[in-house]
Amino acid sequence: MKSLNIVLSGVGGQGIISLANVIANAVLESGGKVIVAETHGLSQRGGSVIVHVRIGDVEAPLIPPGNGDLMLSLDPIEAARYSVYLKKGSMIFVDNNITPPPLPGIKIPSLDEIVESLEKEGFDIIVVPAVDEAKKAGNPLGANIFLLGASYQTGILKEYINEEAIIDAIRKNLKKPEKNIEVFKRGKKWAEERLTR
Amino acid sequence: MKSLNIVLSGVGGQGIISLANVIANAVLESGGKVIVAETHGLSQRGGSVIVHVRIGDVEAPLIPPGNGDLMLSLDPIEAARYSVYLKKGSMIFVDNNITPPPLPGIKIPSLDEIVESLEKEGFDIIVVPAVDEAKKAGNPLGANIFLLGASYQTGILKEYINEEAIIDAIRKNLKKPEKNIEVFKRGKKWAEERLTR
Amino acid sequence: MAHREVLAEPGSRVVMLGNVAFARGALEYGVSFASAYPGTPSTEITEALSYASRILGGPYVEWSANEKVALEAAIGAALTGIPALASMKHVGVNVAADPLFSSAYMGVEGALVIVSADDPGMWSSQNEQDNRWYGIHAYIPVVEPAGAQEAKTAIIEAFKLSEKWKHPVILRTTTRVSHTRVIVEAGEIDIAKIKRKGTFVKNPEKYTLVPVHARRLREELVEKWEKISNDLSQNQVLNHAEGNPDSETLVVAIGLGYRYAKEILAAHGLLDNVRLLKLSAPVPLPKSLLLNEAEGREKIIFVEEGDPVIETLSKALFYDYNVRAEIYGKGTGHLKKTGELELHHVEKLLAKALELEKTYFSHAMIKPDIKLPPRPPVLCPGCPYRAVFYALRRAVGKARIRPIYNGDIGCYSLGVNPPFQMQDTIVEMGGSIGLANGMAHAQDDKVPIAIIGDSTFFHAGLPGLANAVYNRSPMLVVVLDNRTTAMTGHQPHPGIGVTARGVEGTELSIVDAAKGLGVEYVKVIDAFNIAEGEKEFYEALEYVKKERKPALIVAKGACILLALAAGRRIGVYPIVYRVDDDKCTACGLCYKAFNCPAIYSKDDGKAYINELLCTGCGECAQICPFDAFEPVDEVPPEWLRLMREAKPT
Amino acid sequence: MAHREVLAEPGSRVVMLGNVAFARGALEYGVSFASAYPGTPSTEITEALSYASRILGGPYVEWSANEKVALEAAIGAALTGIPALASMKHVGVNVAADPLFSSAYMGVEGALVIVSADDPGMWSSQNEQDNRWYGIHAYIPVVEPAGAQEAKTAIIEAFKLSEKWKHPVILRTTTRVSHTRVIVEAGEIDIAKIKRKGTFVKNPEKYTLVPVHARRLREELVEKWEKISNDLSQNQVLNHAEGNPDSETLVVAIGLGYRYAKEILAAHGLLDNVRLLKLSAPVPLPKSLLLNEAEGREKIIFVEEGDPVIETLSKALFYDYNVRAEIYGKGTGHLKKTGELELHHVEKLLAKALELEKTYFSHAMIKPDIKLPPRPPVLCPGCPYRAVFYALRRAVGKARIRPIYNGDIGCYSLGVNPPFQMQDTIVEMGGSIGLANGMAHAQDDKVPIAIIGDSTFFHAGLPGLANAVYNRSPMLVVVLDNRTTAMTGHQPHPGIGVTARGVEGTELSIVDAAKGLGVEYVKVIDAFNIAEGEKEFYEALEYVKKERKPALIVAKGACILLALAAGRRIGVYPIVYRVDDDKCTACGLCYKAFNCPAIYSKDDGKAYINELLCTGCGECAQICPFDAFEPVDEVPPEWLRLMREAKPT
Repeated sequence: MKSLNIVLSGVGGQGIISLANVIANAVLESGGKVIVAETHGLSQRGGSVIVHVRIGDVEAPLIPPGNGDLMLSLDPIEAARYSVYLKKGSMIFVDNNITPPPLPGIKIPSLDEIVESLEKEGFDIIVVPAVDEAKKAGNPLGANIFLLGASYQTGILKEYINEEAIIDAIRKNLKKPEKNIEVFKRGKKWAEERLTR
Repeated sequence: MKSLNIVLSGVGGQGIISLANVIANAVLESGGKVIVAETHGLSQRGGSVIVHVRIGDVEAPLIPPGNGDLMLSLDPIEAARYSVYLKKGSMIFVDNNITPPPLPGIKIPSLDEIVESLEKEGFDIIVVPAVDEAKKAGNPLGANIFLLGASYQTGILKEYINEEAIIDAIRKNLKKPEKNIEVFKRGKKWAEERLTR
Repeated sequence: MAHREVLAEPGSRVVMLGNVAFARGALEYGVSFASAYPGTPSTEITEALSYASRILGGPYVEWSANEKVALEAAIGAALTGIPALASMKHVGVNVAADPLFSSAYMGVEGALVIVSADDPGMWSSQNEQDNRWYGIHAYIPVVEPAGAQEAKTAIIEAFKLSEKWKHPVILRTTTRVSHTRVIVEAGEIDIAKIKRKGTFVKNPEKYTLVPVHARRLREELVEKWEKISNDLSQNQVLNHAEGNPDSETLVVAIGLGYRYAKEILAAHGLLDNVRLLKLSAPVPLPKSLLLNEAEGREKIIFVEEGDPVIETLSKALFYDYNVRAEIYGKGTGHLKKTGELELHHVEKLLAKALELEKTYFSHAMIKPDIKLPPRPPVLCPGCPYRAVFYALRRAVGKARIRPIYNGDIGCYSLGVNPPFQMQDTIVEMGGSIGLANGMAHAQDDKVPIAIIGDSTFFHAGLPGLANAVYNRSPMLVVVLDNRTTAMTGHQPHPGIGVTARGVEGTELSIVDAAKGLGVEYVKVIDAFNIAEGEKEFYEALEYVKKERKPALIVAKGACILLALAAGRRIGVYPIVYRVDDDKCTACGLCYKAFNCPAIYSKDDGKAYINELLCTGCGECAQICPFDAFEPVDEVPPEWLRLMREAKPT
Repeated sequence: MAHREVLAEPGSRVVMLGNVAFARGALEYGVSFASAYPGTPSTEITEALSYASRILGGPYVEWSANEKVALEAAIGAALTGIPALASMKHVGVNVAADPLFSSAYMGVEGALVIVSADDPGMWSSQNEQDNRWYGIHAYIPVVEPAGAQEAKTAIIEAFKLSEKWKHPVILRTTTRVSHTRVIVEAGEIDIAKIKRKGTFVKNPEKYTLVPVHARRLREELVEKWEKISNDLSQNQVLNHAEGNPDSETLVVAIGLGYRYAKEILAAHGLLDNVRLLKLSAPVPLPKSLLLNEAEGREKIIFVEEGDPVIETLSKALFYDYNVRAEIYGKGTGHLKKTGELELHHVEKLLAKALELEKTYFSHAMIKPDIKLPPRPPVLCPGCPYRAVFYALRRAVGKARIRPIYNGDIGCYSLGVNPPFQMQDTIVEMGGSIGLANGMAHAQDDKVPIAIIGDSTFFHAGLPGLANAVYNRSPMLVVVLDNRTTAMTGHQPHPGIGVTARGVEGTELSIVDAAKGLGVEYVKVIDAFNIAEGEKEFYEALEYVKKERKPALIVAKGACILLALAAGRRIGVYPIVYRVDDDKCTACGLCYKAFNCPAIYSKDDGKAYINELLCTGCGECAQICPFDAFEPVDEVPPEWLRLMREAKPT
């Protein structure tokens, strides 16, 4: 009954489903089992998006609230929104850019406020400059893969996914594969530097 | 639990529903209870038609097979077809004109064959020249009312319907009421002469 | 038909068709908006309301393009706060299913009653379906009157229920409720009420079913459902028990089933012996009433028309509440599941359950020993469709194609019978063009020819035609335009320009509609002109073969019954035809291959015309190879015009 | 989307969306005809088949005008003897309900599988409805895969079942089956099979549902139903029991419920302790299997997604057969009836029934103490609908009318949110025009404005529009023509002229269709031109007020995502806009009243544009009263053309 439950979150259009697909294919390449539950349709239009990735001995598509082991999020607000799906103490890799919902007259919390509230609940927040770093690497849409690289470095995924499998999955499933592989490696490197400090 | 069950039959367009409506209104005028179950829709297009008229202490719309007390029919074939609804020994008033179904290559039984087969089953068949007599009275569409007149003369309806009520019902519910009243009376007279011979 | 009795004097007792009693009940309640598409056995409800509207100036009544539009319009009206009625036959609810489901989520402001006229026994329908399932599926209560006797009361109660719960209510009637005439006592009609207009108050959280709202509304709906169930347990008008409270036997009699059960129990002198539970509002199941009545019984008998819907739900309920009785019903195989109920079926059920020995309604049937010819409904003498079928068949032969005749719902479905046999599929309203679309791409050895009526074209033909153009389906579409919805009794439709209220409407053109949807090959022919028809059908088929695209022909000619009626109104009458015995060769083409019901064969095989049946259409004169038919007098041009242009009033 | 993995090498293992696995299964079975109307969560099935058809040259695949036409076409295809698939979302089955019911009477020759993709939880739907009821109501078997893991197998079994019984089969999937990706092993595809054509053999006694045939078919249908029930009791692939045969507890796990039950039982180490009955073909209820497994148990637990359908039917069955167990399920209140199931809900049910103390999936939820703004989906930056809403609102103000905005299903439903709030009703596909029809006559203090998309117009708008012309409903119809079915992912439709197989189709014109249906006032506007829109809407509203008839305006402008994609293909890119700080007065109109998601407010209230989000539509430059917006470079005319004319490939 070994399993790893990953919550992916963000805003429609940020590449969450692509990220899930890369992870799933990497699990396949690594010889494992995987289930990915996606949100399609209306919510893609700039709405809040969550994708459930379940790896290992699992049957059902959705991670129950309080059962996720890890989150990768491309937006801090969405990270906070879907943190209910995580176990206490889980790691949350989140991009540092907030995309404000385009609703007139609403109050947007700051990154610090969000991080603080999550840390208070005992989560292990890693704020990642994924979008910025992906841009630097000439692949502004690669933030999702940068986050994957960063989280991979921590080792939490290693038991289920080989690094070569990720490289292979990127190659087979993404446009501009070489650029994305580069971004993945930068993500890893960033984490190595940042997290071992 | 006194009741009278009348089966009306014929071919779509012969005025069966009008006849039922006159009977029902006559029952109303006579202070009784009545239920009339009609066939509408497709079968009106020259098809076989049956209407159930139930008078007295009844609840349900349809006469069960073998339970009818009387039939008025504008076509001998249809009289035979729906005789399954009649009790043994019931009276059947039927016009003498057969309207052959317009199907290519079918065999049409003769009036005599039909009458014989019904008599063999113990029905009391009264063949009435209703269409012919109604024409003579200048009301070719009045055959239905002629049959009513003929059957009324036998007394079977009297317990439930007053003659004045029929006259009244014709007046209120049919076009050319005076001509139809005339036809009703002719029907009675015909029966008086024919049946008391 | 007018159904004038719908406006009977308050206090008077009149003979009324069940459907007219529904209309009367709606008026007495104060219905202010009524929409419908005609369909047996529902049509007379709206016909009667149409008559009332013309006399009283209200309510607003319309024949809609189809049942979906009718229900949408009624939902729109109900949201403005007035009571609305949408009437349709059972399969019409299929057409209207999409707004039906949504309506339960949104609720209503005024009241909304949806009549589903089911047709067990299929007197005039393509299938038998028990639309109480829709009530369960869509969470919409179902009122099911106990016969025509209760029609007026039941629709008033349905409106009250809808108003109270701000929820749509299905009124399920069946052929034997709708088309049964009984004596009805007329009540008061408040004319100001039926003429009133509503006002729309915005409430997007209720009326816009975007997911964020719909999720909340779903929760409320499921809660409301239980509350309505409780309410129905209390509704003594629709649901109540009678007879011996301590009987070991309970008869649960649903809708019309109550009449059957009651008459049989009365005949057997058992009315005071058993317990009889009348359920005229069975969905949602009035659980507490049912449990209360079921408790301690040894036998429970279910009498219902259609599927064993209430029996099934009740047994599930009984299971949960440990009611342990012997059950007798359709689900247990004690009552037949197909066709309509009759007294003897129900008596057999009761006799089995109650161990009755004598029977009153199950007499032996006497079948005279004679072979009777069938008498299916046929195309009327003078029907323009006969000429079209004839011309089309000749064109198909000439074009040397193998045809698939995709038929549809309307009088032309009678073309299935000999001699034409030119309806290979008849599925549902609009199915002609729809199936032809599939067959056009799924096979290529035959050419699909979709045959569809004018009213059906506007009802369900438009999207299918758009599809045929878009996906380039090689097929011929023949629109039989007889200027009315003929089969249901000559209602107008969008192609006629006459509305249900008798006020002027706009007349749509089938030709323009087809061209507007991109059909490149569109022609109109005179349905009564067989030579023209043959030529035009042939050319259209050649186009389809060559261009691999749809072609459409409108065959225009009035329903002969309409033409006759219009003629009577203005004193124009047809001239009947006769046979010239010298010319007739007894070939039989006219009474066999053409099969006009007014033409018979004499003993020598020569034709003769029954002048009582002849409508003077002149089709026979066109098809006779020997010119043996001739009118008995000069045919007035006015009559020829009526044959082409008559329409409903 | 292409979903290339649908053509994975035989023998390979690939990650596939449930819907793509359905497509793959259909191909492996040999499906030769597939029709659909897009709708979440069903769309990808047909997208994948469309891709396969383009590569392999078969099967025939089409996007139909609507689900009714799609099902009719598939019925037509199946009658020619080839296997056909019709796919739709749950509410699409409502649209297709009429042919659905008939199909059970007629049966099929090849095979016919109808996908109903239900959406519990309403991720992208106006309601939640459990379409297994349709199976029961219409006498059509329902196959319900146990998760995406079983998608491929289940659709193959559904086809086999259909072929064996010559009967349509509903494949009920749900969002979490369709939109879940799992590892699938690809089997062989026989290309000759999927490319084959059928041939139609006449059989009017089966295919023409006139009453005389339908009555016989009804009898046969009811008999067949029992036989299929027996067959499903034997079907070990779809329905089987596992675990301890002697357990006192039986878990009946239907469809996806099996995954929940299995994972929970595994976590609790109970897989070998209790008896687990997997039902992936629950309708008609496999009675003998169920009775066999239920016999002697003390507890029976039902796990199913949707309404307690199988639980209810099972309890009625148990009642008849004296099975006496304690039942736990939705019907007994042990499991919630709304929304979709999750592991913790099912664990709670099992914990209650099995008296489990420990839980593995029902952890306490951690909710950070911070107020988060909602993030509903919004109109994209550059969406032409934003400009239209803006122009329309101004015209309404100028015309001094009180509007009722009757909205519809499509991206424009997002207009319900602030700042526009210009969707007062959203009911179902086509409901805009339908409700406006009713409101036009039921009240007269406001003017109904029906807002409908291009794909929706061809899907369900035509009969409503015909009705509005016929019954003279004073209303404005605004057709938002963004050249695609945008919300479901940019499928083509009849107005585009591109078919699902990538071959040329015919492009229908909305303007011609409206004129063809008799609308006298029809205009086209450039959706991106706000001044023109305001003027034309104003004039149309004046016409409606004065003439008391419908007017229609087509606002044409491509979905900006389509334009961007088309531009990428040919190397044409938009020029983003920027704010001239000197001109900006911080009025906030652009980011508040106009609410473009690419425009933000700086701390001083002045606007700035996020250039990553800006699509260069230029709408902001039109609405700014101070001319503060300007493109950063010259806008290429080619881009302006794409904004108007881009369409799907």
